[in-house]
Amino acid sequence: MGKYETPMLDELEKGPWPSFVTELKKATKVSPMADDELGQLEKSFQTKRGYWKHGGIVGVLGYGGGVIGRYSSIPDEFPGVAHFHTVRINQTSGFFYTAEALRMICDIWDKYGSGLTNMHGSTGDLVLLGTTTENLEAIFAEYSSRGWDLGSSGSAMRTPSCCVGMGRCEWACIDTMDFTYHITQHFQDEMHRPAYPYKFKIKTAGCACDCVAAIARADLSIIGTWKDKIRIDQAEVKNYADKGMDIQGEIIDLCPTECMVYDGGEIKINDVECNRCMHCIAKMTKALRPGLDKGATILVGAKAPIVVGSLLSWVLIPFIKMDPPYEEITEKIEAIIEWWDDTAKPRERIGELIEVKGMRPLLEAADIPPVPQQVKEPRKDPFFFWAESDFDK
Amino acid sequence: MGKYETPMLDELEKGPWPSFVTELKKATKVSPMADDELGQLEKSFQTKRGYWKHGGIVGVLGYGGGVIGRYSSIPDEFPGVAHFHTVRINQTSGFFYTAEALRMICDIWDKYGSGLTNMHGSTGDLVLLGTTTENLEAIFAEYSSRGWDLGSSGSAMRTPSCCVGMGRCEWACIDTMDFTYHITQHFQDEMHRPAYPYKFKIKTAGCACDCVAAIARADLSIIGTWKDKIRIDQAEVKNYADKGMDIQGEIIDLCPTECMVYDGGEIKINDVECNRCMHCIAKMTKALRPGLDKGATILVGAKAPIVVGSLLSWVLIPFIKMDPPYEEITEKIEAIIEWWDDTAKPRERIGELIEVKGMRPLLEAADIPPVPQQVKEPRKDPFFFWAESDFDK
Amino acid sequence: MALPERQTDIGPPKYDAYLPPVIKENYGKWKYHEVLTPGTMVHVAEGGDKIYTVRAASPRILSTESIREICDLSEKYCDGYLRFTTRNNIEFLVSDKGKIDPLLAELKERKYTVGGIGPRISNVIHTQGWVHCHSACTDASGIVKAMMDELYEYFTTKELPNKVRLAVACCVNMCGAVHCSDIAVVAVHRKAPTIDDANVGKMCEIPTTVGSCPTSAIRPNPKDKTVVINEEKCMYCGNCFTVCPPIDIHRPEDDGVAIVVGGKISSLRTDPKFSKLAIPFLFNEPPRWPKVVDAIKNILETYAKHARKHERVGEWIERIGWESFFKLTGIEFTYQHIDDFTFMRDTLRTSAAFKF
Amino acid sequence: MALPERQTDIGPPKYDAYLPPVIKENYGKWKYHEVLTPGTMVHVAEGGDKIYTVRAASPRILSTESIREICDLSEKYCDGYLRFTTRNNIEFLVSDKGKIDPLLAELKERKYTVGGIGPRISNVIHTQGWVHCHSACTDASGIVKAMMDELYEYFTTKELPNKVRLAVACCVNMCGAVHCSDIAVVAVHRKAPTIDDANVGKMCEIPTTVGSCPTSAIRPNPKDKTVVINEEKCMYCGNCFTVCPPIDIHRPEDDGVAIVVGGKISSLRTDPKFSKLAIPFLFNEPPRWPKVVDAIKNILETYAKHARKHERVGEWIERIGWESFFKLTGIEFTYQHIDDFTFMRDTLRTSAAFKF
Ligand code: SRM
Ligand code: SRM
Ligand code: SRM
Ligand code: SRM
Ligand code: SF4
Ligand code: SF4
Ligand code: SF4
Ligand code: SF4
Ligand code: SF4
Ligand code: SF4
Ligand code: SF4
Ligand code: SF4
Repeated sequence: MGKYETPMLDELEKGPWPSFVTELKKATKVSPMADDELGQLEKSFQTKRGYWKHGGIVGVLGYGGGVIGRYSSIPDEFPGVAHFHTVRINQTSGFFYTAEALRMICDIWDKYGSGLTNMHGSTGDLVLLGTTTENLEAIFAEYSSRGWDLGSSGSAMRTPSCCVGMGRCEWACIDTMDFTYHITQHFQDEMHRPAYPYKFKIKTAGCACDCVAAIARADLSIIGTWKDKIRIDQAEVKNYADKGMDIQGEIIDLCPTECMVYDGGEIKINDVECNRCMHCIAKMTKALRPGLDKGATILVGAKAPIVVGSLLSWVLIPFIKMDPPYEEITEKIEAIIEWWDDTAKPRERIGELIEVKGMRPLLEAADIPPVPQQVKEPRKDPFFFWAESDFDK
Repeated sequence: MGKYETPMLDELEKGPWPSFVTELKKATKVSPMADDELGQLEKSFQTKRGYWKHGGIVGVLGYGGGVIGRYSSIPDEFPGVAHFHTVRINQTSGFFYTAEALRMICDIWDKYGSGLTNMHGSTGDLVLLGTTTENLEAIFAEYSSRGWDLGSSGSAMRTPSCCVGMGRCEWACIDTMDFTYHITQHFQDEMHRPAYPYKFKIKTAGCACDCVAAIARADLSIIGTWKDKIRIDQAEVKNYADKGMDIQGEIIDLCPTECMVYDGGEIKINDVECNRCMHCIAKMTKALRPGLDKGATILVGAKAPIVVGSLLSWVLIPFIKMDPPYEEITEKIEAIIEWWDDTAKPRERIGELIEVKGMRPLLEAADIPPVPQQVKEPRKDPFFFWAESDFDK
Repeated sequence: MALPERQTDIGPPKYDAYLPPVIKENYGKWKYHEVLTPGTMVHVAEGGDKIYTVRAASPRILSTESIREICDLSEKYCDGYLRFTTRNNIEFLVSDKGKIDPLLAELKERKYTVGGIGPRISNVIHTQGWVHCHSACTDASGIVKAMMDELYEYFTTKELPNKVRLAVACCVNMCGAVHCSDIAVVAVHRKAPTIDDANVGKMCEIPTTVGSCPTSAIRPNPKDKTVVINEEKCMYCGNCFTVCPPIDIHRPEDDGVAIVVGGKISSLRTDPKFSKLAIPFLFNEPPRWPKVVDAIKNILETYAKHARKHERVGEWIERIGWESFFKLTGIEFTYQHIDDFTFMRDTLRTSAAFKF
Repeated sequence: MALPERQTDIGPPKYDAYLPPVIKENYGKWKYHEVLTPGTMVHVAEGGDKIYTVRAASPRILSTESIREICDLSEKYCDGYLRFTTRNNIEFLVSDKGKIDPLLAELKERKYTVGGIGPRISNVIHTQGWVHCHSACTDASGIVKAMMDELYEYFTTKELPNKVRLAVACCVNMCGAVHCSDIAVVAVHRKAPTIDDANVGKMCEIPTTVGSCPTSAIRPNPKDKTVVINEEKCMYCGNCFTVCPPIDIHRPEDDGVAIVVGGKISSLRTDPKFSKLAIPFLFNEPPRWPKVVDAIKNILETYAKHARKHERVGEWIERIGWESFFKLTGIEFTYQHIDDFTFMRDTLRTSAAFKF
């Protein structure tokens, strides 16, 4: 038995799904902080409320982020969590690890922290859950000397993340992992020294499946796609049919653009009408593959609902090539961020700023032409602005 | 040749479509006002701008509306249109007339006005186009003594109007013409003495075809519908097939709810899933008919785009019976208007008010329960209000 | 000459006095209808009675002389009964089948335009324009005449995939149903109003004028007893001009019209839809607005060529996607097409799936 | 004990150091994959090489002890290679086919939960809750554990029409992807915050506090050096509490969660969608939130029963209509469901066509 009685939490050790309570208990072997975490959490369960205070700003020298300050509001009762800060370690692209690397991470964390982690945080970081202010410098020195840096927090470029992409997926139209590594390195200063109006997130998915939810939770969402024709292997089409797939019902009838036909033998696709939604490819992966002229769609603006409702990202650049050294895309991203950085009020995300200013200033600033792909439909109202430059034409 | 040279307008007497210029010219035989109207219009065509001034308030004794004051901004040049007011005569339900009645209307108008009309104005009135302030009382006496009243203008109940409905349409689920007559009589005072925050329009259509565009341009849109099953005459289904109709392609495949099947012989409808869109009935009128448990859907809020964009009306009451003497529906309409009248700022239409206040206060004021039929989809954001009364439950 | 005694609040005469006997008898008992030709149809009652309708176009502006002519025709062929449609056409209500052909013959002789029934273009909803409205930024009747001369056959004979509802609004007040039309024209300004400062103080209430601006582009200039317009914020709606005459929004050389498409009112198959911007600006070119007419014809004929049977313009566009609409029609996509007004959020594309 | 020398701005280590050799060799050259069981799949490269994946659930909160155990397993069966998914599952990357069954056996023995691949439920995206966040209005890990115990089979075996993505957000900041989830829980307050007036002056900047309120519900009370909240306007977002600690939004007895449904992130077939409100409120009932779990199960099973193959929850609801969703699930429709926020306009029904 631990330091505190935890009848309610104990209830959550029952049942087949892996239990976070068991994890908390395991950590008590490493650090007494975990005991107090457990005790305070039991109290939360009993009283139906949290006991954490607003974070004062804590961090490591020369960095403005990467650590979230957290203090118990009842430190007398639970002194072990009087300080209980989280440390965000920048994960690898695609969350690939070796046992060796993870053990090293654990060793250091056991030494300085609670023994608790989040694998991973919602933004992507490897999150170390609970340490004290005085340990922060040591933790940073230990990790950074071994090649691991802090992730990000505050009004900064946030830790970019991506889907597994070319690492283990046949549909990756772009190298999500390599690009994410590139862009993370490119924005090191902006990640570690918050100087933006607010947070800025970049997420990269290899195709329209969007396995990293880029379109829903990144200020800049990069999604792989192609421009030419879907590649078809008719022999495999036949195999699917032979194995009993209802190709008409499951594929053709669900194609949103009605651009496919199946005559019982072959599938034909009118690629001009295809919107590259990925449905047919996903459900017939042996027979259908993305085209070969690959690149990405760049979207901007997604965010959580505070204050005027959630946003999904909006298409900004329908197609851009994404080959190393990523010059064009990096320039575009810089131009986009520069416009936001110069124009936004404090705590204004880029999506919110676009809602206030309209798309035009951003398109002009980043030298992106207006194209119908940017809209679901054109405007409805007859109230539109004209610039002097429009009259010259 | 008329009083003025009108080379540009003359151009519009050419071509097969009936020419409004010819009408203007015909009117010059009746009144010299029409001459000046023609002359000023030619000048507008030449200079690409209008020459009308804002109306001062003009009208007939005891009425606050029904006449639109209009003055030329260049009366010295075109003295015949120095005053050129329009008189709105309340049309009949369904725009039915006899030759006798129309001739009477023409006779009086020739006597006092320009000889020009609009058959009809966009709201529905029979519009008499162009007279002087001093003639207004006479015009009113002549028409009203013969049983015709003025229509409406200003911040008032506007002249209600409707589709032909039971008068000549097999799909009318409600008696649009009779109800429009009833509601026009009911709101005489509100029509003639503007005392509302702004205009209020009622339009009534017999079915979802909405041949009077109620849903797009009436603050209160009444649209006929039914609750039970579509009536099917299978013999007529067969007739359509025999005559070569592609029932599968034209009807079944276009049914939005996929609730119809056709086996080559009979049509079967899963009426619970039918949303009563009218497509199948409209395209197979001999075979399919609306059900027998008829009534109307009441929607509110449509308006033109000034200031924050156009609105289409929103469903308020999914189904209400509409049989004479129309007690329940009349009470509901009164409650709806009363809420608006009590709550709106000047020049705030009911749709705009709902956007500011939300639907709830209106539903509560008019004693209408919240039902899913009122929404396309529930809210997205997690920011919703609670009233004390919600906690009692 | 003594005037007859006025009555008040009597409302319109009751409709039933104006119904032909066959309608009165079969009121609410109609069973089905058949479209016989593009301009004629018959409605058949439960009991077998029939009413024939002959529809003729009207320029909506009618002189009393023309109304009298219509009355004569209705007496000759329809026992004096007739009606107007909600789109301002004239409907002759013929009870006697034998009178249809003679009526059609006389209409032809008198150069009436018969048609507009079924899957084609009917009359164009439009409002006052330069004929009678101070707010007008184009002439409605003029554009309608010019376009219908060109689209004439789509009223009288040619079939389309479904009805195509056209409209013209002479300013952004949009007194017609432009905002939900298949193809429509709406007149727009493109520059901020000019101010006759000397008269503002005399003729306008400054607070009302400032308050009239939906974008808060107007601020008072108390020193000179006038107002100042921030041109960056002005979206040329003309509201200020309506409340304060010395503010002039008319700029004949810069004014013109926009073309909007894809609206729909009926609930058949798909929900009613707003019209959306297709062409942000074409100059006013009276008397025949050739570029406007061409643009409308191009859109109409692209629709006619590509849409499926029963598809309205908006349904067709939504099926193929707006990016295909711009491609097929060859219309240029501009900054103005991208919504930046109150409801831009729901019109921007939030999907990785679209056509190139 | 001397610390090693710190480095700055080095970024994360390059990913390629952590890729199994077969992945390195076939990077970007994968041809297809096959789902072998609900917890295993194989990816096959152009040249025929294969990588097997075994997926195991994780509570996301992992102790270093558990991470070490996972490391041991990965060394035993995967040459030390492993990864985590974007939904926080553990993926063992097996190069040697022969090691799959032994791995599965050992995972079973150690009570790991294997599954989550293909058309079923995967791990639940969730965030800190009472475990670590000051803003939390419920506990995320607790709800997740309670619901996944109940929905366990949908992770390990049972098929659904398509993937069903679940999420829990512990406050309206929504650090997960709740706003686009098939079924999700978001914690909400229902009453305006209370104010400890005595401390506001000491601890808060009044203008910042006033400015923090999105609905302008807060005004200063300079006399008493505090602020006043207009309860009518407050929508309980908690923003003021974040900037000013003496304002307390927590009301344990009135707090709880809402359930939202029908969101989607992928662009397959239909556009990504926001989740919409299904149930506006259920009380916090730790440790097992039985009503929340029941409600989610009801929605899930109604979907499983009625949706077509490949239809996501939101696609199913949009096909049948929200009115049918409420009918089929038996969920009560309330005032709270009707949008009255910034974008209500586009969510109200503007059509005469709907189901009763
Ligand atoms: C740790 C993490 C949740 C988790 O358990 O995974 C997290 C935790 C917090 N988020 Fe978050 N957010 C986390 C990912 C997100 C995401 C998802 C994402 O990044 O993909 C979102 C939604 C996307 C977005 O950015 O809009 C998110 C939207 C917010 C917001 C709302 C921002 C907005 O503009 O609407 C806030 C509020 C704020 O910034 O003041 C917020 C604020 C917070 C704070 C800092 C609130 C606070 O002061 O306590 C939380 C710190 C909790 C703690 O105890 O550490 N968090 N936050 C995630 C970061 C871990 C990581 O670095 O990997
Ligand atoms: C005559 C008519 C157009 C026509 O040629 O048919 C008309 C003409 C005027 N309308 Fe209208 N509106 C007419 C139907 C409409 C409609 C359509 C309808 O009623 O079905 C609308 C759109 C629906 C709506 O109400 O929103 C309409 C929306 C407006 C608006 C915008 C109102 C708004 O809330 O957005 C204004 C501006 C205003 O009220 O200040 C307006 C204002 C005006 C004024 C009074 C502007 C003015 O001060 O000059 C116009 C008088 C012109 C004149 O010379 O008589 N008119 N107006 C229509 C009335 C005839 C009749 O009584 O039958
Ligand atoms: C006479 C009139 C009603 C009146 O009270 O005056 C009328 C009469 C009929 N309409 Fe209509 N509609 C009339 C205006 C409308 C309007 C309003 C408008 O255009 O402003 C609409 C809504 C338009 C829209 O959706 O944008 C309208 C949408 C329909 C529809 C739906 C078409 C569709 O598929 O979306 C039908 C059904 C059909 O055509 O199959 C219909 C069908 C009919 C039928 C067949 C109904 C019947 O059984 O009698 C009538 C003859 C059809 C025809 O003209 O082709 N009527 N109809 C109106 C004639 C206007 C004109 O002169 O052309
Ligand atoms: C491993 C992972 C990527 C990663 O970098 O970690 C991944 C991997 C795969 N995804 Fe995914 N997806 C992963 C998160 C996602 C997400 C993001 C999320 O859930 O937050 C999405 C978007 C969800 C949404 O739309 O709401 C996602 C939507 C898809 C879809 C689209 C399904 C649909 O019909 O809408 C497919 C295609 C399919 O399943 O047919 C797909 C397909 C796949 C394939 C088959 C791709 C491939 O060929 O390798 C992979 C195995 C599928 C499986 O798990 O059933 N993946 N996938 C993520 C596993 C998370 C987990 O632990 O379960
Ligand atoms: S987003 Fe596309 S490329 Fe990336 S893992 Fe998912 S399916 Fe593969
Ligand atoms: S990717 Fe989507 S749109 Fe293209 S063919 Fe396949 S299912 Fe159709
Ligand atoms: S709205 Fe319906 S009832 Fe009225 S005329 Fe049109 S089709 Fe007939
Ligand atoms: S009325 Fe519409 S929804 Fe109902 S069966 Fe006919 S086509 Fe289908
Ligand atoms: S649309 Fe404008 S210009 Fe035309 S009648 Fe209406 S208010 Fe006048
Ligand atoms: S035209 Fe409209 S937007 Fe411009 S200043 Fe006047 S009222 Fe404001
Ligand atoms: S959702 Fe709210 S409570 Fe949960 S981690 Fe994010 S900020 Fe904290
Ligand atoms: S909880 Fe939100 S809405 Fe309520 S007063 Fe605080 S900031 Fe304003």
